[in-house]
Amino acid sequence: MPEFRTEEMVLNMGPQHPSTHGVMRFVVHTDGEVMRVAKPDVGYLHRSIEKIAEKLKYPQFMPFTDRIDYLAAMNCNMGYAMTVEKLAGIEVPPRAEYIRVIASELNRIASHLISVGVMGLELGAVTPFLHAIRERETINDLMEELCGARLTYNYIRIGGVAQDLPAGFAEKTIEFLDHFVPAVDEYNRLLSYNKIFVKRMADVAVISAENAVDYGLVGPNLRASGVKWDLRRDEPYSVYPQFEFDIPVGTGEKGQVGDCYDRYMLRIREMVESSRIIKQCLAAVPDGPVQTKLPASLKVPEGEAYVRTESVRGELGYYVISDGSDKPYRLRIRTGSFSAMSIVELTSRGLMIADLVALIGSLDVVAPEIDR
Amino acid sequence: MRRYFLNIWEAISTIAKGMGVTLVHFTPARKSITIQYPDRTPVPVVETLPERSRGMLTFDPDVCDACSMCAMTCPIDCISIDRERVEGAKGFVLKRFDIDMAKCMYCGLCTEACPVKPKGLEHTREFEGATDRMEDLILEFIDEKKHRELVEKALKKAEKLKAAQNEE
Amino acid sequence: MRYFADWIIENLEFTRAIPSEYVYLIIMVVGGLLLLLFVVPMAGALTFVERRVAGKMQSRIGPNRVGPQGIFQFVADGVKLILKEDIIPTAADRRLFKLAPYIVFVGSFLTFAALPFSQKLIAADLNIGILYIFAVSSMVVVGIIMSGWASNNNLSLLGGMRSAAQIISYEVPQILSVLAVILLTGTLGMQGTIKAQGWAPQHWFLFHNPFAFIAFFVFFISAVAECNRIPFDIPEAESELVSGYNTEYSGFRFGLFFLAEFANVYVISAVAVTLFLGGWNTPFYLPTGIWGLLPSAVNLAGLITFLIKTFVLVFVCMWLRWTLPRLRVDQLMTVGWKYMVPIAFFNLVGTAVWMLVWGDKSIAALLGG
Amino acid sequence: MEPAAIHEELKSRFGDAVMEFREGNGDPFIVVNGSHLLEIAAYLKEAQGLHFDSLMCLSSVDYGENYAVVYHLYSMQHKRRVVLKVYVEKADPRITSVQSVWKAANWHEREAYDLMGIRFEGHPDLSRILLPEDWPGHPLRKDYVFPEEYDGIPCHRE
Repeated sequence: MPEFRTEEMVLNMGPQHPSTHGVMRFVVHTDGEVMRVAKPDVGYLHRSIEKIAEKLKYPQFMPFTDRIDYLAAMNCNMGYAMTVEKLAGIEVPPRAEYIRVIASELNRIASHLISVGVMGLELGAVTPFLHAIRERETINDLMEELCGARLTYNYIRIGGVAQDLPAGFAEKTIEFLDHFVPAVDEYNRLLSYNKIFVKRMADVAVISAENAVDYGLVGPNLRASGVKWDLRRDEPYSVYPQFEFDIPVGTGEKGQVGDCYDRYMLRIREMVESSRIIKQCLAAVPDGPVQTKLPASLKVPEGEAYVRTESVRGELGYYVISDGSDKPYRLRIRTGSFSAMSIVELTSRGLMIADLVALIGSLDVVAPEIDR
Repeated sequence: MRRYFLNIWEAISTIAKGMGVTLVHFTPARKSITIQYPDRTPVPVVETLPERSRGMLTFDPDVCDACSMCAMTCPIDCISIDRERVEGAKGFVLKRFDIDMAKCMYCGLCTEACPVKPKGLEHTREFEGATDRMEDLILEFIDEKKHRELVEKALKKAEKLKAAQNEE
Repeated sequence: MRYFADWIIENLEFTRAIPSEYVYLIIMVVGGLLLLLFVVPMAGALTFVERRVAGKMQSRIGPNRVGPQGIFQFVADGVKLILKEDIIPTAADRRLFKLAPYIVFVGSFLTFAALPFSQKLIAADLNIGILYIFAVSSMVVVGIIMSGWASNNNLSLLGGMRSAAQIISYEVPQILSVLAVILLTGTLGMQGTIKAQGWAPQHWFLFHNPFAFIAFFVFFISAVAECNRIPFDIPEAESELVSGYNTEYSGFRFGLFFLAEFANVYVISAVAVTLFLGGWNTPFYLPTGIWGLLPSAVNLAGLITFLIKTFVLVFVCMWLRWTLPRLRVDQLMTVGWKYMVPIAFFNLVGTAVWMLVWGDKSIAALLGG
Repeated sequence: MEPAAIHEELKSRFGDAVMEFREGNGDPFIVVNGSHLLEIAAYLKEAQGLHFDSLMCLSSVDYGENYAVVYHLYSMQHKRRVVLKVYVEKADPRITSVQSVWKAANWHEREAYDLMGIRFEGHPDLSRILLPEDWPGHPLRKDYVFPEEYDGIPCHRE
């Protein structure tokens, strides 16, 4: 019998592809429908934000942090502000801390809504995406009222926040949250518990806890692998210790711990937890100023600091080296999507082509955050 | 075997639930939330935006005292200011105040930096700035005529100040 | 059509001069054109309806600008598609690439010939109508593979291959569940199948016996799979294969694929209505003689009934599409071979047993004594 | 265990390979000689009571006279962090890769190579990650001159 040989097919997914979040590319080596490996190729959205930082004064860099992760601009603002505050020894007024938490948790809900909505879109269900976008629109409106922008907020300042809460903001937010939690249930009925959806997600692209830690996975992706790790609880910052909230972890409820379904469901649960935090926070906001008076030209004492916060995509670290001038000497940004993307090559082995889409969707990577 | 029928049952029941949700949306019980921008909205969208909304920048040369804080704060240098000293007047007088809206990223740092009250530089709610020529996006607030006007104003102010000082 | 031809030959004096074969030929061509005139706008309109339905389900409005409520949107889309540049990739197999969309469209268009729109309104009441429909609609897969191969694009090729696997797999349960109906009627003709069902819902084959009830769902699901629609749209799989086999197509050729898809949706709904939902039988009794209704009026009532029933099923297709995610290719095979085929077999055997025990009596007949 | 104590322990174990411990404004860090980096890294990860299982961040810095690679390590078990800093010669920036110890280092090292031009020896696939393969120079170096054009594409507006 003659030897029967098959040829490996190389499939190029991206840079323009409906399921790459932003612009990135996968070189997929397949054997029919089954992937041998998918190699991610990133960098299409590299804007050298780290280099830009070296050319700008500390407060001037704030709008650029919006663009690191445009879906969670508030969290990126906050991390940067906290780093500079730590280095310069700036106290933040309590009211500002609360407002920061409210804004970044709202932003977390908004970003998770995109993530879970896109998850449906990746698997062919268009309607859940639009339902998620519909809820997110309300948050965008709230944010616009708060800081004047819908996506790139540039709201948090070194030493506080730009403006106080607008009149009626608390009422509107609570009204939204009261409407939002039932909407999540509806969303679950529509998509999360759908048998087809569960089948597509459960037991797919399992990431073990060991690998997750080793590859530096952070945030929801790490927690979905069963590691109960949340910087808001484990390395508390801002006013988070005062609030009561649960940290959902992956339990493998429909398959194994650390599969796509766990990562997806975790985000659904986190949205509900975030709304709990916001409610507590709104009830506890103290009065007072929202910004510390800073010198006209902020000079940061020599030194270096690495500050990490729990952004939407997990640990967002800013490593700032100051040489005592008014500009950072070096600024390094460590993002969650970057490490999440690095595990794709390992996890993609042996998956089917359709699973790659589910994997990327469930990792919730945002291309500009990878490339910075 | 039990799993087999359970699978069928789960598939049917969960799909039915999901279809229930979409059907509810199909009925008039749920209204569409989109608006028909730009021509079929009850009021122009600009008017529905909140007060703080950061749209196109506007500048009031009569308020400005030419301190150029805005240009210095701008992270991307989209504000270009030329100013000159006028013989006999205090401070500077603006000669050129251009904002390149094509570069502007609507961060609002310049408006925060503006020290005069009411602010000389402010975000309007206007966001419909699309044109087909890049040059149209460079907003020039000071022309030849306005410059002369500002010079006169500065001189007048200086005179008044002088008169007040003389009176003392 | 034969009915009209006979009627013309009988009633119109001048046709007597021409040999009847020619009359039949002319009538056939005219009938085909009429069908084309029905299919193209209908499929176009369905694209519009689908977009509006989707809009409503997604809390948005959908196209509403061209014409009142946007009903001429599909005309605008059609004009746009025809006027667009026709791009053929350099590396494509030009001949196959050009041929494929026609095969796909012809495959779904030919099935309309055997669809009974009303008592007399049928292009060709073949005595093997059901067989003909399934045979002809299988041609679509040839066109899809052809387009996938000719595009010379990995994604398209994968799409074409998926489509082949899918349609072959789902043909089996589809035919098996139709066999259950054929057992009950003993005919392969479309009109015969409808005539075997009564006017009221309890006379439909859907409620004839429990097996036929399940057979309907097996048939409908398999049919949706054959149309490559969500949840079975893996050959197109926008998020993985970027529209699969039709990735490289543009303009008019893409339009043909599009039309074929919606024509197919209509066909499967019409076949399901014919086989299980009583076809053109109006759901209330229309006694011809007593009320003095003209045969043409009865025909019209039948046509309207048939269209309404069909469009309800078409709506269900859309409803499914805008609710569900899509299956993965191996899951699709699992559903096809491990669930659909055994159930269809079970139904077939069950129907046979039912007929052994109770003959062709339906549940309603049994309950009614 | 405080960073200072960790420094003591490392010092007693690796001797001269571990250099000074610097404290100041912000985070304190331990300066380590690049020649023994891999052993120190493996020790920090595996040793009882240390267990630095997560590499938070790997950064490269251009200090003018030399480059530095900074490792931010974290122990999830003990909830403590330590910062290692390795200075690299400017003339021939080379350093051992730690991707065998922490997989997370793989991409971080590629990024440091891409943007700062530090070669990580023992890295399985040291190629540019963010910039195009044929991009000239390493942009995060302080002496980097921004190119006028790249492959005929102007890099400036206007």
